[in-house]
Amino acid sequence: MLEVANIREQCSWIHKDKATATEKAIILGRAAIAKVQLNAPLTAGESPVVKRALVIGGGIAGIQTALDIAEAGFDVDIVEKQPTIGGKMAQIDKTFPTLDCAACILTPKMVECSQNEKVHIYAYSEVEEVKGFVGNFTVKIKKKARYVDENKCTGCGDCTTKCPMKNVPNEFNLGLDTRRAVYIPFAQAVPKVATIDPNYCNMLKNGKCGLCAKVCGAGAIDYKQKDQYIEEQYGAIVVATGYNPIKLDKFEEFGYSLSKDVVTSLELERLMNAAGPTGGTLLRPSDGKHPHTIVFVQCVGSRDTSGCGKPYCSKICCMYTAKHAMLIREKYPDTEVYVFYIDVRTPGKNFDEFYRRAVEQYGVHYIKGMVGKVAPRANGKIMVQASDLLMDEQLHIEADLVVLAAAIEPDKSARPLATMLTASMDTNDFFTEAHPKLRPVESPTAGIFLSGVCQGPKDIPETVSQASAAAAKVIGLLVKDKLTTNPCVAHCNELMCNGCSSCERVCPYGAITYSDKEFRMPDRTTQLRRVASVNPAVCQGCGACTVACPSGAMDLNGFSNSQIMAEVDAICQK
Amino acid sequence: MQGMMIARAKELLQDGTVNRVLGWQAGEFAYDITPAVFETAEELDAGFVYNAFCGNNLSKYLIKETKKDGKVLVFLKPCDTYSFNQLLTEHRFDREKVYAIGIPCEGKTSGEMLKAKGVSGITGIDEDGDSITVHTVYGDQGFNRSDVLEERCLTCKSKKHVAYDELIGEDGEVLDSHRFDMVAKLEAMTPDERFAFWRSQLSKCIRCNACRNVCPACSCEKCVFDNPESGIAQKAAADSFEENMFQIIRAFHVAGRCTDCGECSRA
Amino acid sequence: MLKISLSKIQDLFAAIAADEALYIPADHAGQPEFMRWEAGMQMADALNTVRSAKDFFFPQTENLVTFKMQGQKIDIIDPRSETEDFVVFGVRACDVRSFSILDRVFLVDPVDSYYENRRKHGTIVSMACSKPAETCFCHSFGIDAAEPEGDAVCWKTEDALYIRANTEKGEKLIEKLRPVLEEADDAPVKAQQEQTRAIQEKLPLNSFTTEKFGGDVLLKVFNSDKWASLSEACLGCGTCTFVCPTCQCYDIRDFKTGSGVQRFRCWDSCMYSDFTLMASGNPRTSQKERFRQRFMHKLVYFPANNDGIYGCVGCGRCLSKCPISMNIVKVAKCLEGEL
Amino acid sequence: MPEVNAYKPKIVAFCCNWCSYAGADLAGTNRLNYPADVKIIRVPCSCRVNPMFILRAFQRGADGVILCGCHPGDCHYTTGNYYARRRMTLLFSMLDYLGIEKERTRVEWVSAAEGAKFAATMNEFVSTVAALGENKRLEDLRCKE
Repeated sequence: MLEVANIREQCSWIHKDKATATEKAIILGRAAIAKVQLNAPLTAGESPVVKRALVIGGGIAGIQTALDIAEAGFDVDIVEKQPTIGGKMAQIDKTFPTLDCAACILTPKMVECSQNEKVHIYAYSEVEEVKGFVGNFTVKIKKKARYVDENKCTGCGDCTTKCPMKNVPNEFNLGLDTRRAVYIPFAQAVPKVATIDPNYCNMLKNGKCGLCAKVCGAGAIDYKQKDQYIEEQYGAIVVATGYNPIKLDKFEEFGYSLSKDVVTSLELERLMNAAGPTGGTLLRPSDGKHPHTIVFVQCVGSRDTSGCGKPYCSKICCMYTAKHAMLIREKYPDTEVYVFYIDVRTPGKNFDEFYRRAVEQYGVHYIKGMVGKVAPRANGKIMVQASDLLMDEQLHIEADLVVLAAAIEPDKSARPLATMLTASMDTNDFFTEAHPKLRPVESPTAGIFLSGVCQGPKDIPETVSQASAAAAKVIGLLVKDKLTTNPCVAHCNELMCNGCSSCERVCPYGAITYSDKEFRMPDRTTQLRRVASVNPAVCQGCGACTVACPSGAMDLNGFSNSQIMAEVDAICQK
Repeated sequence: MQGMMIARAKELLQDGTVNRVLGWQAGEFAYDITPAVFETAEELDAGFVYNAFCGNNLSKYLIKETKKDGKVLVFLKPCDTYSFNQLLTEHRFDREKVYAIGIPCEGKTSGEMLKAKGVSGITGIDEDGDSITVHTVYGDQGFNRSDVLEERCLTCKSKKHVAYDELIGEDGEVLDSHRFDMVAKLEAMTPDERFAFWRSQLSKCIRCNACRNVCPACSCEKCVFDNPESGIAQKAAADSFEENMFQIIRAFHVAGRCTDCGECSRA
Repeated sequence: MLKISLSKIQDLFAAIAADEALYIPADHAGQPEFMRWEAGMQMADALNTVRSAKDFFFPQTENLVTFKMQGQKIDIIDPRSETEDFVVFGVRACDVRSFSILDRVFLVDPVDSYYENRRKHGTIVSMACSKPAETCFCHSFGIDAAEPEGDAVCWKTEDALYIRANTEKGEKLIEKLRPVLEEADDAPVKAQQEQTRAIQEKLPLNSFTTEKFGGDVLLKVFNSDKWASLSEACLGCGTCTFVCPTCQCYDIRDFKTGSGVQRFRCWDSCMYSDFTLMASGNPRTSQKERFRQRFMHKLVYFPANNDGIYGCVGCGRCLSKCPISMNIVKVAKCLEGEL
Repeated sequence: MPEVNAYKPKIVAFCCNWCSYAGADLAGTNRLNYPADVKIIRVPCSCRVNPMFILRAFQRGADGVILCGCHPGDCHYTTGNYYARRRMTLLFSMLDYLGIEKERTRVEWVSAAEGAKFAATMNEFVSTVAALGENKRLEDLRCKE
């Protein structure tokens, strides 16, 4: 039996007056004694562990986590909502600070995922429902209809060239070019399987066409395919849902919606990528001409306390902007590049050196100051009004292309997912970690782990290290055959329970279930009553149910009603 | 109305739909109606009543009645159907074992209300639409029904049934009631005035528990006030704190579950 | 016979209250209750108070003993200080009779000294009824509402209050009040009594009697199968026991004050599930048994042990206060058919 | 010198194990002073605090009760602090409705990192309650003897 009277941090260290501090220490001691007298032995329970992990999100974070888990010999499933894994990294051209090609380092990992027999990919799928608890989650996965049989499709791409619906915006290239209604997002997609977009396909919409079925040599096209639901058991779940750039419609001053030549940094990645809409030549989206003056605007929506954007720093923008500026100056030395920044933040190995190179070696004009207005001109130029805070002067730059470093935000699917997982989130929809310093890859909900930007903005190296860390945590969990559970759990006094479900409704873990039980009543009759029972393996011991229970049938081990009241009494005693 | 109800109850007993009927039974005087269970047509003829004094909300009895074998027929006034649903969401009885008939209600009155008007020595009461004639040993007195309505009926929130298997008579509408007028008045007071008001009201409490036991939301197997381990068990309020405490805790327990049936104010 | 004009009644109250506490029925937040008289307080006209007058001798809660802990030391403190003398004014005939019923419980060996102490210091001034209600049935127990017992008795007519002493205590009180009272003829009192008795003839419960329960009927009543249906609607709320002038069950409890224990007793009710709770549970396991206990006690057990005196005075409080209108009259009428 | 007979309010603080209790520890580590009248009771989550505990504290002579939990959205148990907030809003408005000064009760969100906020909150709360004086309305006289 143990109780602690906190007389150091909460007494002697704060109260200067010895007499009052001593008096308080006595009271705190008295309260602890009152509580310990009512202590009951706590016994931890045990629960089995299902030796399979689920990774939600198939970007670099999810891929790395899955591969590491598989490496340790455990089965792991990746659920990816897009038709292919790869995530944002697949869209990126080059990576900082080494400037190697993103696809070159990512695609081998994607292929490894598809070939590792321990890894199973549910692409074009979403998590629908999560039940259970650490070591024993039951997850319902919705496999959306592709209208293409994954097992038959060879990925030859014949259908994607024959489809008559040509003007579908290509989301992989962020709408900078078009694709067909049946498509493979990019050449190295995994799984390399075509997908029919039901929003554009004439056959699915109107029942007319059927061209793709005719050209498909493998006979893989299936217009009657339905969404499929799969239920699977997992011991651990890793969240790797990633991010998106924010929408810029609230930032009218930057003219994003006014001119095609005001682009986001991610769009610039595609414009510079060899597999992108321009085949790797940097051209203005409006007229296809070479831009000669390019203005980069940093912190668009980041560190924004006005309410339009995000209050946090998106962390990666300083570095990728330096990368973009450097690449442009390298490839097109006749181009003037201006970067407007609030601060340049370059913490990371070789990061500051990288930024210094951009400034010193590549002659990128870094100007401390914020852009006030971006206005397209009739002559196709874009007028950028800005202030140079160091020189204290107003600048007017006539640019050909403006690149906005839009803030990043967690993917919209994260919030409903957090609810399903009962994992907590902060006000910005980033998942919270169990401890900001000491348990950074675990969610406070046992058995839920965090990988990548879903936990907070980070770059690729950091994402990969966190992904591996999460994998290590998962492996540590899965190697156990049984888990000891928290002994401070709620329990129900069935004789007093009304079966009213009040506790069930407040339990964040679904730990409370009801059953009809036979009771021998004092008048020697037998009665069937609906009573609650707590699954000690699931209960985390928050105590919400104990307060919700109208009859006081629920109590919490280690923090029982009588114990807390004894403390109250002891404290208030004269 | 009473005739129609008896007739329908007899039919349902006859065809085996239900085994028992939960209704009201006349008493010694014209107004002291008691909830009762009837098992045969003869019992119904002999004792079943439905009049302006049948205020009791029968829904809470379903907890006990559905524990028995067979199905029970219950008559529910509009306000009772709200409690009925609340009990149902709390799994307090088995819906399958209940046949509910919604009956209209024009507001109830009670012996207490008449007595509050100074009536004593009641020997009989006649109802005729909106007027009520009370015969007493001291002579007859006439009242408008609206003048002797129970307090809760003055602020009736709904004449619409929200749960039933069948209805006898017309269903009404949800009303625009004035049930929060008093609250508004209290909220306008200073804390000192409010405290004085509540002390005066609560000091009337004799902790007889009638409010709790009559309340359809208070259906715990064991109330915290009866459980010595809860730390707040009381039988009779020992001092002003306990008087306050009982009412605060009870109010808190039924918060969000109260259906404004007003049984407590009647008790 | 002495009298005082109603217009001067406050003088009478003031004279009584001069050296002892005076309680009269008065309005308490809309309800008639016995209240400590203060100058100007009007006497309520109501037939009866919500709570009975038993509170004065057997209060709802009463401290028995206090244990005070200081370090290793425990002090035992008797909270009783000599109770001040008090007068309860305006007690109805039924309530007055209830005191003699309570006396049979509390003043027999072993004497309840708390009760005895209060009883010694209290003087009862009763008030004859002139307007009995339909719920009244005191005459069933041989009580004359027009001629109540008590240390002194009053009659209130249109314009005056007539008063007469019944006991030594009453004599003493009237002696003290002599200066504000005047001699009077008892004709108006006689007239009022006759009128009251005539009204009683007409009351619905006039013919109600419990005499059938006086004989050797214990097992017959106890085993009656009527109890099940009679108790069917009972909520077990205990209102009847708390308003009853003769219910005398109490529970002794300890309250931890933080620095010790205060042992107190409070009214209990046979209607409660934790009534007579023992380690083995409550011997009366269902509401039917608890319901039966109350009426068996009043109608059968009490008379069997107390020279045929019933544990009821016919005040009618339970008739009007029961939320489901189940009461001793209905029970007795239902069961007497079997006897 | 402190006044000898100055009125010392009794304050009970219920602190969530995951945030404000650690916040109070942090205040201690940083030697941030707040009145010794505040006594902390550790609970696993703010939602563990039964309104009964608060009434009990007032009964036993507390002059003020403060409940500290995690910031909205940061609850270790996902939603506990929301329950606490709803329950306390209800309880406090009911106490207010009964005429008990609402300044005697408070809910405050203090994270494990907010030692300074913890100390500041306590300083402020204690002075508010001290200004109101003794709790006379919800006390049980039996506990005062």
